[in-house]
Amino acid sequence: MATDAIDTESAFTSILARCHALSLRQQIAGDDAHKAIGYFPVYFPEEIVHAAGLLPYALLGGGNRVEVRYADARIGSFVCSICRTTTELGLNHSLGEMAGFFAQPICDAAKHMAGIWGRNFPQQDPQILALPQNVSSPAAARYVYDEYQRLRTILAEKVGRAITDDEIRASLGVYNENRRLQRALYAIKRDDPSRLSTVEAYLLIRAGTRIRREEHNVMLREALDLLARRRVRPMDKPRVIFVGGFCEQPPLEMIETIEDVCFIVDDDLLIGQRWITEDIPEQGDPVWALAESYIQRSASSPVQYDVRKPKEETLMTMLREARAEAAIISAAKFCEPGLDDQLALSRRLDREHIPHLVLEFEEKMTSFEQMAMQVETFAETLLFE
Amino acid sequence: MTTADILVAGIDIGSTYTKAVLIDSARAVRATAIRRSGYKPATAASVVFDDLVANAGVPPACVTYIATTGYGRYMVPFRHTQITELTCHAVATSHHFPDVRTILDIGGQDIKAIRIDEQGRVRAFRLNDKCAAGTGAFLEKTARYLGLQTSDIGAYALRAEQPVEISSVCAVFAESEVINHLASGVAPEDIMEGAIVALGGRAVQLMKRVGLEPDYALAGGMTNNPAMVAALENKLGAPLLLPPDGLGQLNGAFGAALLGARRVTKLLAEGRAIVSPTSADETKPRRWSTYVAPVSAGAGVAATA
Amino acid sequence: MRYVAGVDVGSTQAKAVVLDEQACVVGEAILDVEMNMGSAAQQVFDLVVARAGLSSDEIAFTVATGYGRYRVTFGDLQVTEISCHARGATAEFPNTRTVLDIGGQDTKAIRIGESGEVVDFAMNDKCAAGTGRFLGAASFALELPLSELGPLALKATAPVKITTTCTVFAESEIIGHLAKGYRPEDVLAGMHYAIATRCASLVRRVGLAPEITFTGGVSRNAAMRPLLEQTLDRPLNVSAKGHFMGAIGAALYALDHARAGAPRATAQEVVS
Amino acid sequence: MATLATPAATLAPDARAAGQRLVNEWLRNVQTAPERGQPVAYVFVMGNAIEILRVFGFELVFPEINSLQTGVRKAAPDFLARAEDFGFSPDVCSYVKADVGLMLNDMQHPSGARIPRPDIAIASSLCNVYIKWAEIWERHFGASTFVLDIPGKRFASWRPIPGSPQYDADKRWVQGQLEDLIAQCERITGRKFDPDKLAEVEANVNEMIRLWVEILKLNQGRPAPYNSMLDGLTYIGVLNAWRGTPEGVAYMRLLRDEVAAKVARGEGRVKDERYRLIFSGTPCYVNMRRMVELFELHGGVFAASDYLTYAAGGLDSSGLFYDPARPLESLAEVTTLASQLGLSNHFFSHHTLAQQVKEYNADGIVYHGIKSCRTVATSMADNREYVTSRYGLPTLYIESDLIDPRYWSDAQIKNRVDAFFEVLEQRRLLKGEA
Ligand SMILES: Nc1ncnc2c1ncn2[C@@H]1O[C@H](COP(=O)(O)OP(=O)(O)O)[C@@H](O)[C@H]1O
Ligand SMILES: Nc1ncnc2c1ncn2[C@@H]1O[C@H](COP(=O)(O)OP(=O)(O)O)[C@@H](O)[C@H]1O
Ligand code: SF4
Ligand code: SF4
Ligand code: SF4
Repeated sequence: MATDAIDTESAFTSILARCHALSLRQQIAGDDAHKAIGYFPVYFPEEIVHAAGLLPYALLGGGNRVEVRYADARIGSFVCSICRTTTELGLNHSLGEMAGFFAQPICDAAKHMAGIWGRNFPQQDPQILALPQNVSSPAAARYVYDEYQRLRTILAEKVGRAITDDEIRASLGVYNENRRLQRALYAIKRDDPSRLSTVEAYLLIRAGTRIRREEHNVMLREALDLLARRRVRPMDKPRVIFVGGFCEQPPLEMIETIEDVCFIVDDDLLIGQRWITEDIPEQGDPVWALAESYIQRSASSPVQYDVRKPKEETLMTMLREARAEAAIISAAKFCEPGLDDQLALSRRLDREHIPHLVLEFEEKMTSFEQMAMQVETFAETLLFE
Repeated sequence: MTTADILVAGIDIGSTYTKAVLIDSARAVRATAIRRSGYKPATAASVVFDDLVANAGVPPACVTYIATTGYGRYMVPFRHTQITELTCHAVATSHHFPDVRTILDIGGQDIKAIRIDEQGRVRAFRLNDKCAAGTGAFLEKTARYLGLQTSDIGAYALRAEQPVEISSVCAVFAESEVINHLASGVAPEDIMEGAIVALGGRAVQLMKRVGLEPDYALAGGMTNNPAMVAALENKLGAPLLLPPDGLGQLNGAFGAALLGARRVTKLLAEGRAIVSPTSADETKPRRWSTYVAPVSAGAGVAATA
Repeated sequence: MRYVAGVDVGSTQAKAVVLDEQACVVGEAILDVEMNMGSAAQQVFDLVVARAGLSSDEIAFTVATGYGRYRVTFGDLQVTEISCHARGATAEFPNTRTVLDIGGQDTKAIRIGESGEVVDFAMNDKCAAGTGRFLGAASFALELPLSELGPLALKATAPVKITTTCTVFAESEIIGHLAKGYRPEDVLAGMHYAIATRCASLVRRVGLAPEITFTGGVSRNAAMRPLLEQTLDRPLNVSAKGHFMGAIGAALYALDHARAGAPRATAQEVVS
Repeated sequence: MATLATPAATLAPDARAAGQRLVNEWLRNVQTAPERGQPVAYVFVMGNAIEILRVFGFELVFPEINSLQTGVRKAAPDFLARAEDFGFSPDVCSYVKADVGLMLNDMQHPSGARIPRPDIAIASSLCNVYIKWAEIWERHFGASTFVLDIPGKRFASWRPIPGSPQYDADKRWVQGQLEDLIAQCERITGRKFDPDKLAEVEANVNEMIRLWVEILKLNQGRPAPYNSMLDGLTYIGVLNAWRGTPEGVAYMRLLRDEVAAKVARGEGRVKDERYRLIFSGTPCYVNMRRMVELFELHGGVFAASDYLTYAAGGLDSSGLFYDPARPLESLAEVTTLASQLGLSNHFFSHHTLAQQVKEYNADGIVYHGIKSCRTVATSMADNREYVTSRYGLPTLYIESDLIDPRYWSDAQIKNRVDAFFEVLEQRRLLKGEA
């Protein structure tokens, strides 16, 4: 019994250790290099790349482990960290051999990434994949469809063969399952937060950006199975949600600092890995199904304009469904869309008298004393309630 | 023992000064102590604690509970609990002034603006970044350049007739500015006052970020600096409340003591034992952020043991 | 004409040299900028002229440079430190393609073209982090003269990681490390390393092209050169006159003008 | 627009006076719009479908111009402070913050004008901040905003090829949205859409483009008759406010004649033009005169600037004209092409800049990195690195802000500008010129 618990724990830990190694790897594993299609957040249709037999490679910056030596000379001092470290990874040859690069017009800095890549790594044939900001327009679905078809053609040229509907349908299936498994992780985080910490969930999901989805599905199934048997000592911490991690990712230290004193029962971390919120229909024209999913079942974020999804309402729903008593409203430094929403959201929470903490982070930050003080104070105020 | 003679100590280990306050169950201050923090926070804390009990004339054993705060709050092994200075300032200030909504604490190495509610709960707060241009260090540097003691700054600057503007955003460049002013014959007190006004301006900016809501209070060492108080009131166009009985710089420590006392009352009421939480620290979950994969195969497993 | 002068009025120190017609240095002087830049400039000028055994009317042309160049009322022309350091550096090391000037308050990286012309430059002049002042703080904290910092740092065996970038807080961090029992040389080495990394990134900003010449007052620091060579992994030229490079460059410009027979500026021209 | 002025040229002695008059006229029209029952539209300079709004008689408010005017009128620090005290981060675009300051000032603009609330606001995707800005209006005014998503360039060497599936998709998308917009305008104004009126407006725009392109070309000669970063800015102000109107055409004609006359007289903006420069990026409106002065002191003139392209809606981008015979369709085409050939160049401008250097036989490029504006400035340094190393062009990179004086440091900028001219001088000497 006791030994069983230890085995479960150690088995789970070794999975996380692998995820940890995968998440922090800056260099693309040798054999994958030429197959990797790098893409900048958020709403990228990985399925099409997967169907082409290529490796969709989410560019998530270099975190606080990459030393920025060249990028500072190429990017304005007032630009977010993920653009900076991603450029650094390019310039220091960690991403030298990718077979493609796509940025999306989620913000003005991201559009420039296509320019930077084009000037420095033309052989990767960097592109902007259009992403309509006028999501609720009747013409939008058709337009996304056309743009996805363009992507399909570009990839077909890369692999030298057509990408069939059946291949894409198969990929939809793989990704539908992957998202189901991710939702299961989040359900545990929400219903039994002592069982699965946010850092653990984060590592499990982030690992998926570095391996094939089939492999990731196996890993997640195994992890979920172990989690069900995991021995937990229930803890008593305030339940909060965390928003602001939709593009640039906060350092692990930051998530841990928060989790020392709170349960993060829902968040928008790595939302680009799970932006499609329900299963995509696997019958009919798969590209249409994918395009239609962006319009009909995509997660809201500060970089998507959709009159049907007012940001404040989305937040209130998130709070309600997560049964959270408070919110941490963060934004990446110099992230205009994030900062604009941060204010709107915190003002709304002020009006609703919902306790919240406004945090600004930088992916490359390394000192967390001040942040710890802020988070502890926040937790202390919640304990006063 | 009866709750009558329960003594609670609050220790604020700040970047510049370490401060301690001893209160009894009537929340009355029994003794205080203060020293420069130096570079060994733990030592500073225990020395100040010894001063404290000595000043109070009680044996250390009579102190039931010890709450620490300030940037060195975790560095005190003999504490029972640690609380952040923001919470402590909030509690202490609203203990004195229930109507205060915005608190400013100008420390040696940072500035904090805190908005609190009627129950003395922290509602919002902002801290300045680690740039000396916006901290007490800026004044001390200028003072040192003018050959002044920190404690003389206030009285000295009050003599200023027309303070000069210090426009540099960098404390180092500001020094060259100071030099030039001296060269062009500006009176030192006018320069000192200029520095105070500059810092005061930055501080009020920070207060605005948390929503400038009266009443206002000042806490921390700057309460010893009448010129800064005047400059701030001038910028705010409103009075600035200062903790009474010389508790200004001790505000954080006092708040820690108050919260410690609350905790003790609660524990005793629930008939629970008073244990030091430091033992609980071991139960912290694994830090994946600092995880280094062991070289041997089966890595993670080994790591868990 | 007989002689020309170059005066470099920096934020920390005023430097001056006098050259003869063969561009040989016949006098050099350096003063701390105590109070007034203008007067410091005048003093260092008088001093250098005296050292050269001349009288000021024997100076055919004077070029002023440095942070306080517009305060030099007796100068005939002002030229920026960038051009002057480039000129001085290429005069001594003709193949120089990159100049790194670390001064008291700011750091400059200058890229130089085939024919010694300035192609590009970058400066950090908004924040005094990673400048000579950083070392100034160290010398204050350790109560050591500037000239002894470098040699001591070279004795380090286990450099301490300095986390503060702010020059003001540097001092307290040093003392803090010493209090924790770290050896002075290791703390110092940490400081030097912090500066070297900052300056290296500035150099990369203009594109790291050999040869690199290291100028400015900090080039006198014995430890900075090896550290920079290590971080940039390139050898560095350092002149014995490194601290005077700005002044020498200015004087060389003065020589051009004197040779071209340019008229000395009248007072109002200088002011405008 | 009932109360329109009689064509400017007939009354005004010179373009400056005419421009001044038209700007005041425009401001008056905007202010009196509510009492005259005229609908008001907020639009941005990049990708704004003004042509359609004209058809429905909207008065146009340019929030960007309001914001830059707070800078010009030295009111920016106050307005920015209001927004930051309200909670906006110092890192948010200062145009947005100045506009928030205006809202917090009960729409009372330092120009004296009281800016009316929008009946519709159009935000194109050419700057994503436009969209975030529009969201702020939605919250503040409850105004109906229309996000016009205009697909830009996909990569540097990418050219839209009419007839290609890609081009048709982009065009179809834009046209679909324009039809959507028209429906909304009909709802708001209660008027029916009139294609003939659109054709009329387009004809006017065509004429303005023709003249504008001519005016830009006239600065290719030596000496340059005007400074793009000073005179140029006043030109585009009028161009935007009166786009598609007879007054606009008249003004441009007057301006063209004047500039042409200057060229004929061999009259330059600076007495002794020594250096011709290309300015890349947005101006620093708080210190525009000072900045230009720093360059003109050395005989440097800004012969051209990509800003004039961006701020003029990309209309000068080679040979774009409406076909009034099929007004709506060609509106969709030109809107798409203007964004793809002109406006989305922010991200890929290295070739275009090098091209401009040739056309205007310039001596170098000055990049002005704007802390506020990631749209223009994010990769400027990389762009500059490319241009410097590939084309061996002298370039200068300076950083400040559009209207936030806190980011202007005169000594530091002067130091850089002086050094830059010393660089240009040295190159001259080496080339044996001068
Ligand atoms: N007697 C005094 N007169 C004037 N200023 C003082 C005095 N004592 C302290 N200060 C100012 O208060 C600042 C910090 O005091 P304190 O709040 O104790 O800082 P911390 O909590 O960071 O240690 C010092 O930097 C100094 O500028
Ligand atoms: N003898 C010395 N040994 C080592 N470093 C020195 C020495 N003298 C000056 N320095 C360094 O040089 C700096 C001043 O350099 P300088 O080029 O004169 O700066 P500036 O031109 O801004 O005045 C000082 O801050 C100091 O760090
Ligand atoms: S972090 Fe914000 S600003 Fe940076 S790329 Fe992502 S969305 Fe754009
Ligand atoms: S600007 Fe000056 S005071 Fe601020 S961090 Fe830099 S050196 Fe320190
Ligand atoms: S980011 Fe740039 S383009 Fe966009 S609104 Fe601000 S200033 Fe204008």
